[in-house]
Amino acid sequence: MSHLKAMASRALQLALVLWAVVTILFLMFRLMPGNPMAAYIDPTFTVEQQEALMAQFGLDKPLWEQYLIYLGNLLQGELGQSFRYREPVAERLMTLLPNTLILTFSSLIVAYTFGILAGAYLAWRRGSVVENTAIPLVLTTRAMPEFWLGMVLLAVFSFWLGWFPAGGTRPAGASYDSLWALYTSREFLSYLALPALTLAIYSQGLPLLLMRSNMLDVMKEDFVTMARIKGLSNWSVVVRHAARNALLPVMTSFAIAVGYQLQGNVVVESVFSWPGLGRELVNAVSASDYPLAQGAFLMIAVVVILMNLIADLLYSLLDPRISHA
Amino acid sequence: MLDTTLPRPGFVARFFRSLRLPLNDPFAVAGLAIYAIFILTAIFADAIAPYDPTEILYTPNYDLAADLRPGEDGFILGTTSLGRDIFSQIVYGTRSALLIGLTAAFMVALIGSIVGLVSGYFGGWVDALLMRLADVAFGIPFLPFVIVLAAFLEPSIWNVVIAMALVLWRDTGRVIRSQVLTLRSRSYVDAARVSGSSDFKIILRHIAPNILPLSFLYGSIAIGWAILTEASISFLGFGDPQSISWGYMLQDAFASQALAKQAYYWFVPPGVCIILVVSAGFFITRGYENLLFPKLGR
Amino acid sequence: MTETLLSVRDLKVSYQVGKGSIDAVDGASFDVPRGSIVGLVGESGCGKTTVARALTRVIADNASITGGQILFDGQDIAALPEREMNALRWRDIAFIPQSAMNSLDPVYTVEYQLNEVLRRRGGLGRRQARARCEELFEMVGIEAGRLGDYPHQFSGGMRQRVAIALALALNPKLVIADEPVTALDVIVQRQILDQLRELQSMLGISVILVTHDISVVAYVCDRTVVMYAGRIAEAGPMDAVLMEPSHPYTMGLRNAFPDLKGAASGVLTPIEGAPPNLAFPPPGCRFAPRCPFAVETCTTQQPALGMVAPDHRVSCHRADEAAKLRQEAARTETWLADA
Amino acid sequence: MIPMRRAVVSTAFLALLAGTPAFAGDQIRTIDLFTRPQAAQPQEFQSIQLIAQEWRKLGLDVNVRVMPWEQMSDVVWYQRDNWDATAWQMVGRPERSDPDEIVFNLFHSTTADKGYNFIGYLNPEYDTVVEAERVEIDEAKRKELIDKAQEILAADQPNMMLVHPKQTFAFDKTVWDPASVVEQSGIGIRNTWTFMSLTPVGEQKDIILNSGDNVQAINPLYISGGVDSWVFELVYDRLVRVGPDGLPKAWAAESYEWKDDKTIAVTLREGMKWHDGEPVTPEDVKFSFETAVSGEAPMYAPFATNIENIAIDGSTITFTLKQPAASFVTSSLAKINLIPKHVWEPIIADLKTKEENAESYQEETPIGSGPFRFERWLTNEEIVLSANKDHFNAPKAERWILRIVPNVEAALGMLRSGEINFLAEFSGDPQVLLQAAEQDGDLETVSTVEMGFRYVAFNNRRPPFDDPAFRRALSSAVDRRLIVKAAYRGYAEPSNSVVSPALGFWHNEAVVEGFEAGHDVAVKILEDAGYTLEGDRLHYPGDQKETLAE
Repeated sequence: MSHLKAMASRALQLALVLWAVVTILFLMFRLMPGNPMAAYIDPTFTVEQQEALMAQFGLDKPLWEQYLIYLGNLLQGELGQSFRYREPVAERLMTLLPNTLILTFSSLIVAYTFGILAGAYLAWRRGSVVENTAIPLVLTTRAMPEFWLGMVLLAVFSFWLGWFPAGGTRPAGASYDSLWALYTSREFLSYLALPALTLAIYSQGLPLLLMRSNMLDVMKEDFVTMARIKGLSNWSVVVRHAARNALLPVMTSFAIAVGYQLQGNVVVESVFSWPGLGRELVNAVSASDYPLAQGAFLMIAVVVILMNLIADLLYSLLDPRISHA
Repeated sequence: MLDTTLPRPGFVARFFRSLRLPLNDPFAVAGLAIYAIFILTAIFADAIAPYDPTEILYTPNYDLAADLRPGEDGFILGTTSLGRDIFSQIVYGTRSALLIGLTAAFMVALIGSIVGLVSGYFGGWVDALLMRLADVAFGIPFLPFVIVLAAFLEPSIWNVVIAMALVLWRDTGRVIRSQVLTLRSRSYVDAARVSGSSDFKIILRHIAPNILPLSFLYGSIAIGWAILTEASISFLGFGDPQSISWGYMLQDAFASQALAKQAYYWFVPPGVCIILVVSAGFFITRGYENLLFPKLGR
Repeated sequence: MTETLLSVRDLKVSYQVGKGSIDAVDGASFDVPRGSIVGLVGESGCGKTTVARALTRVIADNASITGGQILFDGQDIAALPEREMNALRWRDIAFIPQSAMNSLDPVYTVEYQLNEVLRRRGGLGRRQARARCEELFEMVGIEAGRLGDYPHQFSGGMRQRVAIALALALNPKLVIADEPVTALDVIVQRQILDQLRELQSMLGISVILVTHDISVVAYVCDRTVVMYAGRIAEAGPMDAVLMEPSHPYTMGLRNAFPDLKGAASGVLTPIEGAPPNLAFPPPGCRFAPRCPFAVETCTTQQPALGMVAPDHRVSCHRADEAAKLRQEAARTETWLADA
Repeated sequence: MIPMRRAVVSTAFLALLAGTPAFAGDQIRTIDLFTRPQAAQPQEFQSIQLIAQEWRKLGLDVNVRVMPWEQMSDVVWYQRDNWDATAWQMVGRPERSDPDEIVFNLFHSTTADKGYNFIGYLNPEYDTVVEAERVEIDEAKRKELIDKAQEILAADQPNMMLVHPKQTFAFDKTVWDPASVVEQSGIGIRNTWTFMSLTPVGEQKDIILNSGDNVQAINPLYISGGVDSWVFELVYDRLVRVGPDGLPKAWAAESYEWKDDKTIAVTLREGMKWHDGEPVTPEDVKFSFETAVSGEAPMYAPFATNIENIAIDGSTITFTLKQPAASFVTSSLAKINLIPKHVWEPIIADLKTKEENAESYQEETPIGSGPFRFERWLTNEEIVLSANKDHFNAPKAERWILRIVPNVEAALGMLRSGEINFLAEFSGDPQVLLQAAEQDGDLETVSTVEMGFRYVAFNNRRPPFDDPAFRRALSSAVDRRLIVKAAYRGYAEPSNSVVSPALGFWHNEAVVEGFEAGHDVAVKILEDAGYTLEGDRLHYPGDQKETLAE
């Protein structure tokens, strides 16, 4: 079973990468100059109080010991305690993760649906005026700073037209039985609209350009010509054969885009007061809350690495040449 | 395609020829023209900008020249809430944008090319090691990395460049490695090796010139990345407050409620400048792609 | 109902290249009688594939049929509106591509692709389609159990059989096979050709077999059409054309290929030189620059496609000297000397 | 990268110094001046730019170093010998309505090592004055001492006082009756009193307000962020609250009375209940004060350490102090949150066995006795409190909902669209707010001079800042009206005293009135003190050497 063996080696590689990222992260946060808790030790503290506080966070031990403890805790899913909020980092981040994921996925689904359709359309209209104006336009959307776009959308659709609320995930004081109830409520959609749109406008470019160039490649394949010779309808030729094949790499890019998008969220969540992982990272870094920043960073990194793996898996799953080897 | 047998012209000419600028693609030419304009602006910023971008300005009646609309009291694009000249900031912003963009691009292209060259040419454990390093770099979320770095180091526009040099060589490195792998198996490389050329010489004379366009392609993508990243970082408050960049201007504008003041003249021009420079990079990239991978066609 | 199923008359196909155009097929005429296999033979780039594709009217984006007629069952399909032409495709004219690997869609099972044709084009129900799939697979000698497999799971020969099955799915009148065996090794080539021949005679269909390999023609064809540089050089019954070629190019081709039957022997002699650039075709006979027998008229005047024997046409100024030229052409020096 | 402006030297100054003797002191080194980034603190940043510009005109080489708060506080607090001058601020809090905390802690020599006197100001005369002020119960006499302290500071200029900013808040007057809004002196309209008295005029009965910062903890034993205090001041009661006028007002205490200068008797209000229905007892009060010094709540410890003994007699609680303390009512009785003993006793006992202290403890549902009860807390999004209808001062509103809105532009937009109806934090330009209110018509804004203040702290330990004349010169180099106008857009009061005009009773107007500023004033002071200009750089007087050259 070379299949299994390949998966095993992939998993091992993944574990190694994860370990390396974790180690870099640890060193990054511990080797920076100054007392990591400087911002949290109240000036009125006695030396003993300061030492007690350092001990509480395990900062009094030698570096290598801290590292081992850190690794050990990680294996048990522990991310330590936040300096600022004085609560377990993992717990705090887990409450924010769903918000970030729903924003990421909804925006990417919109972006990919649009990007795939528009990309296929542009490939079909190759060389037309539509294509010649659309391509630079698409490139321009990728050149926009996301926060700028977000602010402009906020000004237009929220401040000026008043169509959407200006921030948050729900009306003030509204309570829902569960996250699921919130996410499926109509109000939530209106709160989600602007941040998701901002991210979608930025991220539709990748699937669009990818789909287009794949389509152009696939359209030159023999089986597409054959489909025509078979007298199949245009729809069958373009959609069933050309688009279906062009879609493969686009779908795998989806997984990778999830990783990239999580990073874009850092900015957009701040613009739209979205209680997510990205904003938390920014807050934690600016407040020198190292355990929290480290945890948020790690969580994003894990998603990125996992998504790289899922991209591989997805490809082998969607391409029968690999799945039916 | 390969000019290995040509007599040696001047280094500069050789360099530019091996860059193979995509001059037949109209968009790429537009991109290069935009670059040219901004580069000239950056060079002659002192002559173009009427004020120092950080200078606090006053009106003729000795009031702070704050929130003036374009044209008022002779300020072309008006002034900021703290009484700085917006036009001068735009002009000087060009400098930091290009400085960040070009150095980041250079670093990314240089490191990526060296990694790709070494990895692809020598193979073996060097290759394995470098490619695992690339895997690790791929596992590091870039923007969070920049934020953390910017928070630890003193705020500076170079943080973005450092972060890019540390992380973003990964894409360039991988692509160039695979290019080197195909080049290495070409007959003229074998010929050079048989004729006793040293590895260093083979890399320098036969392989490097052929990957230069690829490096340049990834470099021009990196320019955009760097400028956008710097803007995001500034917006989040981790930027360098000492040097005027477009990202800093936008941050300043939003922090001063430019939207509520409807000060379009304040937050639109820096955004447009960023879009122009970054998409210029993309246009050039596209020109390259058509040149290097003509099968994509259009 | 006439004896001729397909009659191509003065067909012209041009490619738009940059600002100019190239006539890849420049006045090709030939017939395909019912129930026969016609070999369309020539070097690569001679326009034979373009002719084959023109018959389906699915040609490259920058190509167009600029003249002539394609009389299929008495109807000029070159002038047919696209919708009616599309109705004709596969039901009457099917196609076997050169490489079944690339022409089968890699992401669908073979059955899906058969079904697509059977149900969408043939109007069969699900059950009927399944039965027909099994029948077709039996015909080409593959177990029905492999219907659910993906193209890449078959060997090259099997894939080609699948392509044949696919072509026969709707009982077409004409099957165009474009280099159907080129990519296969010799033993498999034989099996496929045998099968093609067998099915053809069993079903009574006509086949146009496009190939660069004259020995393939010799192996299975009833008639031969030899093309050179976008024109017909010689056409007639296979034995007549190959045993007694009247065009120097056909003579040269014979020398250049091993015989599939194993009959011919001796040294293989290639024809020196390369086909002309069709953007600037030579004014006279297009083979003249490479022809060891070329005389002055050959370089100035285009030869007409004339009859040398009943049902045997050739386009050569020296056609009447054919017997003599054949003897000279058999000697290797003839071809070398001229180079 | 930093465009250095050439120091511009007034011709008058040059002429004056034309005949300086050749044996002048060393050139004064480059002075580092810290400020936080423009993004975080636009007014501070702008003030510092203005100040640097003026100081350069005096012949100083000034290097403005911009750094985030964490970095700045790290250097200023922990490396007390390593900086020259920095922008700094003290914020207004109700407990600071008594000047003692500021006047004593910021300048007394005992706090110079590790405490709030991070500038290292040492003046025995000043020490005596503020020591006397602490224990003086007689208000008139105490006022004299406080005035004296302000005068000494004005003469010494240990800091360069800049302004008392004005806080501007806004609310939707179609939702809340403007008459029910309470302006607390030195604090503004965002205060507990307002939240209790806001009266709805229509259907909307929820107070929806914004904060740019996240809530860190709702913990009665942990002084965390400023926003957190908005929440726990509503959930928890205190014996005394600082009233809208800045003076202490009996609250959970029915009344309080000084028995002698070390003994105060407090009578607990009858019929109070915790949010879980249990009655509030004197034992709970005693427990609350004891917990502060239990070692588990280090941040509250300073406010209760002066208590020697707490005795209970019926509903009367008698506090005996170790030393007389004039500010005890404001800084202790009005500071310590009342917490239920039945909830906290087991928690504290458990915490005693662990390394963590009560600061790390977050109750699932915080239980207090205050006018609002805790309902729900959504991380980084909102906190919902509901009115405690059983409270002796029950709020008129139904719920109090705090929305976390990090984007200032969005906060203003939300106020205009009705997503929030009380703008409780606005770090932006007050004029924008006023304009918006004008356009909108539904909004009302209120600006209040803050009790807190902004200043430039001089490191009194380091030459040349150890010289009062030098400090005076630098301080008077900039006209405060310029700062008010150019940095605060008019939304601030010029300052020369750490006691804000908001504390009308304690504020010494004379030190502000008598303060002269301007370039020429500064030049004169420097010249009189013997500082000289060589070329365009300022030199030490006499033969003083630069000991800290980099």
